[in-house]
Amino acid sequence: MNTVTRQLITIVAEAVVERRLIDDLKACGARGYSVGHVSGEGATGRHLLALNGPSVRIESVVTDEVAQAILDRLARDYFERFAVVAWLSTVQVARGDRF
Amino acid sequence: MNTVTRQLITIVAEAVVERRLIDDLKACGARGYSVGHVSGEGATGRHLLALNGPSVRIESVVTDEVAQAILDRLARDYFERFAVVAWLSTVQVARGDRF
Amino acid sequence: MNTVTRQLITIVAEAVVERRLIDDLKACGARGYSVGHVSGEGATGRHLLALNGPSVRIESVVTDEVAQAILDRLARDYFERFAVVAWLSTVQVARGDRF
Amino acid sequence: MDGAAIVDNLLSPPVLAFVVSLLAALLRFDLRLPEALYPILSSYLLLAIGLKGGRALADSGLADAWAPLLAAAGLGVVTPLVAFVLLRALGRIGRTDAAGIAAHYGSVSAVTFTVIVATLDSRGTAHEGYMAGLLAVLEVVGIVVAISLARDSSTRFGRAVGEVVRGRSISFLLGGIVIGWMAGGERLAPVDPVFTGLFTGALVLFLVEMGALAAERLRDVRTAGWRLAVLAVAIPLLNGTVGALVGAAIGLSTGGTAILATLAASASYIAAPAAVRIALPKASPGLYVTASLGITFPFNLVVGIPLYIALAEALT
Amino acid sequence: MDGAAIVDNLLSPPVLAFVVSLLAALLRFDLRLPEALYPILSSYLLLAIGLKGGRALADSGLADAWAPLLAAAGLGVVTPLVAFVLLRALGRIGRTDAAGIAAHYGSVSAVTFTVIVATLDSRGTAHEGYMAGLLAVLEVVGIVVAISLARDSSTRFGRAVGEVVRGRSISFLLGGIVIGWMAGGERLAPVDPVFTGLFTGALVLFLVEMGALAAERLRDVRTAGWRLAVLAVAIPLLNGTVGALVGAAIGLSTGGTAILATLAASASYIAAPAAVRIALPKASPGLYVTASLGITFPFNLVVGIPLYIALAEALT
Amino acid sequence: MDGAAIVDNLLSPPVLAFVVSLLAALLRFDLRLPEALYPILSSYLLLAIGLKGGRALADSGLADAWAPLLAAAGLGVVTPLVAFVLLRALGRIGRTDAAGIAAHYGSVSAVTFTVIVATLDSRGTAHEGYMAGLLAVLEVVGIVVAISLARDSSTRFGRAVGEVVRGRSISFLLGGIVIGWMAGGERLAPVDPVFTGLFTGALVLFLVEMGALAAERLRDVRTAGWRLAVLAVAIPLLNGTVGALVGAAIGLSTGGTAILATLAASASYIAAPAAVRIALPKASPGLYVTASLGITFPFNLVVGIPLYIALAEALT
Ligand SMILES: Nc1ncnc2c1ncn2[C@@H]1O[C@H](COP(=O)(O)O)[C@@H](O)[C@H]1O
Ligand SMILES: Nc1ncnc2c1ncn2[C@@H]1O[C@H](COP(=O)(O)O)[C@@H](O)[C@H]1O
Ligand SMILES: Nc1ncnc2c1ncn2[C@@H]1O[C@H](COP(=O)(O)O)[C@@H](O)[C@H]1O
Ligand code: NA
Ligand code: NA
Ligand code: NA
Repeated sequence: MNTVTRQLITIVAEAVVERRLIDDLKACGARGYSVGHVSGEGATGRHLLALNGPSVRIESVVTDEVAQAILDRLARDYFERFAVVAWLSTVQVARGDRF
Repeated sequence: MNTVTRQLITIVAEAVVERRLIDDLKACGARGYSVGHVSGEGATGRHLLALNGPSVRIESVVTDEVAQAILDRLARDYFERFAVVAWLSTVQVARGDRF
Repeated sequence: MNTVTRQLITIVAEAVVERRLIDDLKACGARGYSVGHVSGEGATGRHLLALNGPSVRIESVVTDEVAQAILDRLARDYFERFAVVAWLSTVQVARGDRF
Repeated sequence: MDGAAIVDNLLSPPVLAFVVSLLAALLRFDLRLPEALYPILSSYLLLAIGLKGGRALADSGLADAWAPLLAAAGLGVVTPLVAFVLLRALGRIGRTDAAGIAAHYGSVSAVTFTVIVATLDSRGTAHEGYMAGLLAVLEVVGIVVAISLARDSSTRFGRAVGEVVRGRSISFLLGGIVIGWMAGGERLAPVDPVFTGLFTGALVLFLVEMGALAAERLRDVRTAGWRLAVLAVAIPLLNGTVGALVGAAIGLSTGGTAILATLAASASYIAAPAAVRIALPKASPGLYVTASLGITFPFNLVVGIPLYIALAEALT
Repeated sequence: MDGAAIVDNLLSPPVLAFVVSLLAALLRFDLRLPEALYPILSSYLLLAIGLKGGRALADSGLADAWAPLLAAAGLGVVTPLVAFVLLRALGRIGRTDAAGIAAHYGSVSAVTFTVIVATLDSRGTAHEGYMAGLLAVLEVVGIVVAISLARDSSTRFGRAVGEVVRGRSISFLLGGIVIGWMAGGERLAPVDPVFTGLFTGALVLFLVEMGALAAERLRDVRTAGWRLAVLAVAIPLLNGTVGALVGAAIGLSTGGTAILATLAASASYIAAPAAVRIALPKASPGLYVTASLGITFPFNLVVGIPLYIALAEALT
Repeated sequence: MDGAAIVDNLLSPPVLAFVVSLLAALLRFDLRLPEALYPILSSYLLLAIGLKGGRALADSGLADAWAPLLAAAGLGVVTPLVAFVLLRALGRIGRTDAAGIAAHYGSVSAVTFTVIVATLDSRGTAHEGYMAGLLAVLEVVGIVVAISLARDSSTRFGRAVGEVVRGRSISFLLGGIVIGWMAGGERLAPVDPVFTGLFTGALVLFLVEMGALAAERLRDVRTAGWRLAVLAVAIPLLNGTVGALVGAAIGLSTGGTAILATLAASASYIAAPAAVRIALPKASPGLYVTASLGITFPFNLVVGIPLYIALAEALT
């Protein structure tokens, strides 16, 4: 099976931004994503945002350019306002044309 | 702690194939796996398969050969029929003999 | 967006150790983590521990040193006693000072 | 039947809940039940239906049930064939897709069954106790027949059948029947507050969710095409009539005849989509789910049920 | 009102469940409901309140409801302004944070509403059927007013309002009102075991969870400061008095006046936190959630409700 | 006791639901409850038991409860020792594993308690109100004693005990007792539809799930060995007899004696597995869960309960 290299971006975010984060992912060029639920702790207080529901963990396999665009968008619109954390890792996928 | 290199294969798949996908993972040589639930969007329509339950996100740490065998199996039996997406990434594990 | 390299440690563990595992993560220097729920199979029998609730999947982005310290702690206090599996992967993050 | 019967049906809390929720969803209000509640309600409703049926069986015995069971099996063969032929001939739909859709019409909707039972109960119309058993039979036979129509080498036929037969919905239905039948009426009294008292209210909650699900599917009708939309009304009317005629012919009561008509007319949207997805992965869910859940289900709930009751009253 | 009324209120199962659970949480006992139950109970309670209100409307008609609806809208404007001014002047709290907190006092707590209704019902005190409608109105207006006070360029105002109006809590409330109103009393009888019979018990379960949530927030009071703590008692007392005066002025019954006072006094901790988070992300949740859920909610439940009832009795 | 009592017990809806579900699971039918329902039902049942007990306490007072509480603590010491000695001597089981299993027999099964209470209630046999309190005491003492038997340096003993005492099952039980006791019978009337009316039905649903869980464990009996299988029947018989003798000796009613016997005989499969996993991680779950949930639990439900009732009738 031939594979190609792509970026996996994983975003953990407080519940209220789920909808708009997904809209922004798509606007940046992501063609697919998966969303799960997590709880956790970070710089923001632990239970403070839990009233609005569990955090979302969104992951999306994308090209380098799209990954970069998403990170830029997060930095511009999210990092300073919301409890959002993100990381990139390099992955191999089959059917490279789909991502 | 000494670590060795392995492959982490992550598979997101529509609910109905969970059972057989796990059987196939084992048949290809995976010795462990974890399953969580996600929702998401991709090439298939969004809500179309949700009636059958949330998608599964399966991950398994395996050797390179097993990872390759699983990808081949996915390409042969799943990619054209079901809503299934997969990616590989390189990970370090302790207790290499267990994976 | 400038990014820096960090380690992502992912731990899958039986339910009963969640609380103390998180305490240990923090003690080793992790400054954030996310917890989801999974089921799965490995060296331990499948359903044997499920009575105590679903397994947890904890992930934490940390520095190399912290990752190493966590792995050592797992090897010392967990691997031989509990159903616990862990792997490391290399990730890129923005805002490196937060991890 | 006249307009009053339809209005009366429409204002019954379960149907009203469905319609209000469907409209709310189209207006983008968030009237979705919490995720965890949907499977809880569906298991509960199936178990409650089974208990009720089993308890009735304990009173009346199985002696009279054989003819209806055979008739149900027969309907399980006829109704998907009717659907298949119409979909191929008038709907211009390919073999695999037609089989996939036909499986949905061959099988049944347990919720539609539940609503007709609740409706008959609220009118005080009696019906045979073993109808819940027919539900279980019909749920399986129709799917199997329709999938056979299109299976190819890649079809995992046995697996699909096995998964339907032992799946959650048949298991809860049969489990309820066995418990109800063995315990019998008197011993079940302490569980009546749960399995009888809460029944209609639980159905209302369930239909709140179904309204939102149907609304989502309704949006896809345009893509699915008007031919399919018309057939998704015509097939239940035809199959419902066949069911009513068969019910009357084998001597069912008015209530029983109305139920058999409704079963024949109804389309599955739980067991069938999963089975068809496994056995016929190339059939398009965009067609079969839209037809069964987006059109036939609302149609049966709002218009079909009073119609099948009227038909049963005319025939028995 | 005398001490007996407070003790009496305290020993009613819902309030008692809340207090026991709050104490248990402070003692670190694990009296948390299973995660899935919280959203189930909250949807159920809202739908049940709506049904009850809609059914009462079907009996009494909407003719008398216009003045109260206008009054509610007025309270939705006045109560957050009262809060905002006090928070700025006496609380020494910045503009954005003050607006964020004020939004919570402008909006309402559906659970507090539910408890006062259950209390009045258990005493046999009648109240107007359309109060559930006022709940829906107040839930929205107060949030909108308060957010307007502090919006800046980055505020996604329209989005926040849209999300509140079509959010789950308004949707279930309105959905229930419409279903109850269209079906009317008699047709709803089969669903009474669920929506009336289970009501108080479900409320008890819900308050078990609320106790644990309030205890968590109570721990943050020290960080939030004593000024805010005092205002989180003063604001509901002031707003509750305004509500009672308005209720009496527009001719509401004793029960209706007590409810309007409670609505005005109560602070939202479901719709408002989400809306404020979206519209005013820079307002600190550590302040607004602590005030509304950690202090005002327990205060209203234990002391406020008997007080507002006594006030209503004095004024009507 | 005769065969009729066993058949009668077997046909009661909760036991029947358990047996049907166990058989269904062995035949690989999917009669599993939706995941979210299990913790909801278990919290509900514990709270309901607690409320019932607390309410009875409010009527009768605690004056007579001291002897039974002491007796329960004594049983909490004796029953795990009996189990430990038998497992070591006859079962040829290692120290750590024997202690792990003994902890399960020292603690209690709340569901078995619930079934005996429901059985006595349905027969109209009275019992003391404070038995729910004994359940809470026994749940803890037995675990603590057994874990002490095998603790080594790595055992986090305090942590394990703390987690059991403040864990969900004790918390809900005690929470219910406190609420029931403070509110008293009359004030609890509005919550009766939930906490009394739904009780047996909820128990039936819960036992549907327990049947599937027991079936899974039953499959491991072969691996666990026949010695353990025999002891998993002998230990409850022995401990149940001790419990009945103690109950009669301290002057409990027939119902109370039957309950104490059942508590002594029952094995925990919720609190104990978690506590043992933490305190004795090297004890094998394959042994203790199989014994307690795979054998003792079904045995007590189907054969033990009618036996302990007969014993209590003979002794009191
Ligand atoms: N280092 C980390 N590794 C994994 N998840 C994290 C980390 N830091 C924060 N998170 C997650 O991101 C959420 C928001 O983080 P924060 O904005 O730091 O409060 C937390 O609740 C965690 O679920
Ligand atoms: N690029 C992607 N990144 C992450 N998850 C994806 C991606 N594409 C698809 N998925 C997931 O895989 C499921 C099936 O995808 P598809 O077969 O493209 O419809 C979707 O519902 C998503 O949950
Ligand atoms: N190779 C693996 N890949 C992913 N998850 C695993 C793997 N092995 C074990 N697990 C997870 O870790 C849990 C405990 O594993 P074990 O200690 O091997 O029983 C399992 O239940 C799985 O959820
Ligand atoms: Na049909
Ligand atoms: Na207010
Ligand atoms: Na015991």
